[in-house]
Amino acid sequence: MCDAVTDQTEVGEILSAPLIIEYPFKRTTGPIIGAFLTGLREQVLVGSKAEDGRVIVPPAEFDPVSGNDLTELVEVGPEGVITTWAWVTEPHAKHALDDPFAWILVKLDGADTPMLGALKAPTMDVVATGARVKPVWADEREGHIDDIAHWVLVEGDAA
Amino acid sequence: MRDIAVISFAQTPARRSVPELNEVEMLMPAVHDALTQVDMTIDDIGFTCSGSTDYLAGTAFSFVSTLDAVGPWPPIQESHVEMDGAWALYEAWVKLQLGEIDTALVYAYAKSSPGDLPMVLTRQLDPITVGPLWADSVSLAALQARSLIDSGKATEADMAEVVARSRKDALNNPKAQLAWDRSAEDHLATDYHIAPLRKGDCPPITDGAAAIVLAAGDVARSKVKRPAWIRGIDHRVDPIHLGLRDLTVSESTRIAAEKAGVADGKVDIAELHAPFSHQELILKEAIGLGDDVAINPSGGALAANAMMTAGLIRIGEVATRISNGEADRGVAHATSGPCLQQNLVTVLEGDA
Amino acid sequence: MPEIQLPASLADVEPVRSVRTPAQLDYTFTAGDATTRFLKGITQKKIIGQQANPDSRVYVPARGADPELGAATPIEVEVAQVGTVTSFCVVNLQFYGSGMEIPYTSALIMLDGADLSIMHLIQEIPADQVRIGMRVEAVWRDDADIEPTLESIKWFRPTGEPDDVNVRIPGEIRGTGLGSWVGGVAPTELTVRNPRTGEGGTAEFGGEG
Amino acid sequence: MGKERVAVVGIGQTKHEATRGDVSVAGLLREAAGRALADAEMTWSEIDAVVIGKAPDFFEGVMMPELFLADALGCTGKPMFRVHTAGSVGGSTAIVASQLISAGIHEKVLTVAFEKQSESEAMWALSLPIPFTPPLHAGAGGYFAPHVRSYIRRAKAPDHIGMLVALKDRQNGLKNPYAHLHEHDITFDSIKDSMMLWDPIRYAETCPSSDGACALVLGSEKVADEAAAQGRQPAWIQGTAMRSEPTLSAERDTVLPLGGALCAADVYKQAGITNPRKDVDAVEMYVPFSWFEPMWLENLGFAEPGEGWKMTEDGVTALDGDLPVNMSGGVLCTNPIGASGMLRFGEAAMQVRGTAGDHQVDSVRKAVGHAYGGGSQFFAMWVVGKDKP
Repeated sequence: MCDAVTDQTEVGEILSAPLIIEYPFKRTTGPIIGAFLTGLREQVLVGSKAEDGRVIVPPAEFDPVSGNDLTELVEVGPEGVITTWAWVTEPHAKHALDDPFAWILVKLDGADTPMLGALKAPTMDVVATGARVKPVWADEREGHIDDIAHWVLVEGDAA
Repeated sequence: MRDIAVISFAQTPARRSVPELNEVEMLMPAVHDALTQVDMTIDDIGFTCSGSTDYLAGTAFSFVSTLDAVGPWPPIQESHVEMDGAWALYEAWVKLQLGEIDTALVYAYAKSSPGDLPMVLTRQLDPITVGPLWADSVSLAALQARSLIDSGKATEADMAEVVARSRKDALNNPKAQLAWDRSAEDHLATDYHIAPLRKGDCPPITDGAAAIVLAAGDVARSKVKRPAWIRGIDHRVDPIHLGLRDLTVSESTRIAAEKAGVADGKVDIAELHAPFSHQELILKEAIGLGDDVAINPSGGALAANAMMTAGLIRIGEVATRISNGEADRGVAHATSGPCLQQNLVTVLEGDA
Repeated sequence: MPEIQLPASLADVEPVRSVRTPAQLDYTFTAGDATTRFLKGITQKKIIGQQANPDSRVYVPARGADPELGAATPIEVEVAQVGTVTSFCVVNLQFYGSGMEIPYTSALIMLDGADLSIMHLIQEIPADQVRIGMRVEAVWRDDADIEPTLESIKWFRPTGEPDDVNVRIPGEIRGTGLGSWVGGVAPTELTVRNPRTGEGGTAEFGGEG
Repeated sequence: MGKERVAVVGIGQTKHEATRGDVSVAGLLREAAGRALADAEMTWSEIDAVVIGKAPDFFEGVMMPELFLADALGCTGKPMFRVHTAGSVGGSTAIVASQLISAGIHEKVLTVAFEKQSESEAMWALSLPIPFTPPLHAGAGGYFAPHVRSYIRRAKAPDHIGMLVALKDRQNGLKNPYAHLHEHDITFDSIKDSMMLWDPIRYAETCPSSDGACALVLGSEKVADEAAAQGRQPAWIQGTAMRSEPTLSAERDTVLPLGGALCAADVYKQAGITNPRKDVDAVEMYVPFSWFEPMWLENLGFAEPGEGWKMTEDGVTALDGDLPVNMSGGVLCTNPIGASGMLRFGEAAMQVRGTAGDHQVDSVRKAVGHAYGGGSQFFAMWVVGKDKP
């Protein structure tokens, strides 16, 4: 957000110190999210089929409308189209890409809802809603969302 | 429903950082001010409810020590929500409906300055499929803004008008953090921050606190000349995954506005908790506000956006304008979660 | 648990059941006014209590508000570095630091001049000889190692004075501790004195009225 | 104006374990909520609003996790509310949920409380290294142990009381299929011989750290009457109360906190209880360390100050005693922190509904659910009964 300097406070000798909150959380996935992560490890993208027939990616464990259990997983992608995007000029150290990149919501082929990813692109000008993209898989995959290293535009479809 | 009114409202000056005070020290003046305005102490309050969240400053159980600000001795009836103070007000309103007490104190506070707020807010996201990407709150809002622009419902120029008007209005708000008189064109001439958002489209990061006193019926009338009656209040939530929502609309806001009865009368003013400029446009449509409604005369969240507090402040801003006669009927809105996920709408009205 | 239908490509691979998602957030913590004033005292090897007004409780360390009055605590009062053990526990597991010899004693200590016990370590006496009522004194780190932290007091140790046989254990300090039912009579807010109004409190329940 | 009647018409809980490695956080919540809905013979879509409670977000490392759980809890387009009052939260969450009905706003409210402590660990989440803050030298047990010592001294209680409580609760837990700990071999001597962690608190007198969730479906009078007509006994809420006091103040009694006593006095008054020892048939109270049973017996008016331990010693609080306490095995057997209070409230409701299975007490007409949190400073209680209030 924007850091406007509108106030200058005389802090005096108020004590301050770094506080680091860090933990390697271990999350149990349950079968649906587990299957999604298994798929990432195997370079396969899956979504879950909702009661209204929509395919949701990442798979929802429960129907977003009725709340009922969802049980059917289907393969989607790996390519898809950008449904919206945002250009980051100054990536954060925690972001997957060091150079300016685009956040994208990408609707995979066969899916009805888009998922979030980071798109590697040389400039903002080549990114557009509707452009086709594909995942670039990490060399070492372990069943983690980071198994998708990032996304790239499909050649010849730079909007 | 029982007649319940906002009878006082206080807020600390919104600032980028308040390092010289801890949370209870920052909060106390707001609580004291709200009580003093109506000549009350905690002994006159039937129920106290607060809103805050531990993640902002990185301290677990932060609300436990901030409770000291009210002096809860002898023991009091009290509760806390890990939500914006607007929802604490909702809980207090429900409690007042039971008819057992006549007054309630509601407060909220946040120190966002200790952490890297947009990154801290990534901890709200699905912890397995989204959280590890560290998609910050500004980036997510930018995705929403792009959706809105792509849909043809709004342009960057429309967003710029919101920015220019809000910050200019904030010049009249002594508690505001970010105020200026710059044209929409000047704003559009600035660089993108996270495109399509410019820095000016984004809220400031704010430390601050606010408090409100609610009172029922005759107690309210005995304390203030023109109580701001809560005529309707409702809140709704959407799924968190952006892919499961049409980002160009706010369905949960629409339902809440309908249930709160916004359309039952003429709306003079609205205070909308729209942290990002394009969100005001989405909310305006969802609530069904016409062009004749004065939106965010305080400057809104673009002028000051203390987390957990900004929604409660919207209610206070509307109530103040009703109590002082500037408006007869107004709408206050609060939001929580990425891209307007959860929304609360309150309709306030003064006696004719 | 409902039966999950997997796509063929995942039918025969080992499923993922858990995932590590390490997260680090970096904050800059600021202590605020009351804590800073207390810790400034510590760096001068003084224990500074704070109170809201000359008649109100002395809190050590003050946390920013007198929790009974809901008021700031601008008045500074230096309290003694000796006090009385009001309760304690003996710890047999290594919870804290690495240098502590097990068992060690974690005690509530009412410093002379303060109205609320602090929690600190007791050393220089076998754990099984620590007593409620025992008089103890602060043992500071070497001057070079004094920092703005309560840990600059390494621990407390017995002074050798006779025990305070009249020590009031927590809740009985002011004699107002009978928060429960006496003689089958349900308690009310009036059981205790209201520090803002001075009202309430009965002699029977040990109030100051 | 006035209060509408409210009853518990559905109760569900998970199997509680140290690590529920088979379900996600959402799945854990759904297990409890699904059971509560099935018990109430309702579907997700019938629910008007959802009220969620849990203890600090740092346990799972998700900020305001109800936001990402909204669709899992069938909340899309509905009101969803998140309560946090430290350890008492499970109780206060149920109370807030009940008020949505008693205020006449909703008819059917689902309330869920949970903790999935295995995603991190309690020792980490409860002792973040906050700068300039005096350290707790020995975790939560180290905070409460001196207060237990104070109680023992004030009440002149014999040493074995804590062990008797632990034995009773762990044996009760054997009758509860959902309980985390099932210690079939437990004996008085095995408790006595267990490690003295925070003298005077032994390992076997200490609650475990659990993954688990509890859910209740609350209904209006109309909804509850329909359930009753179909043979499903509602647990009518006859009173609810909450009280808070400061953590660290000179006046307060950390052994028998005034807030706890005032909370009890308030809730009994609402429920028409004039003599709690006689009028109440069963109690589920929040006992994370065994000595809190006699402390709360005194604080909640079941015994005179200094006399609570005698009830424990005389077997009054046993499952077949005159005032059974913690029939489910209590927090000493199961402690998913955020859910622990709601489990107390839920067990009280099960007892009056007659659905507690092997740990059912005969002919319970009125039962008390109790939860506390923070440094014994936040209190939530309800009285539920077979009879309409």
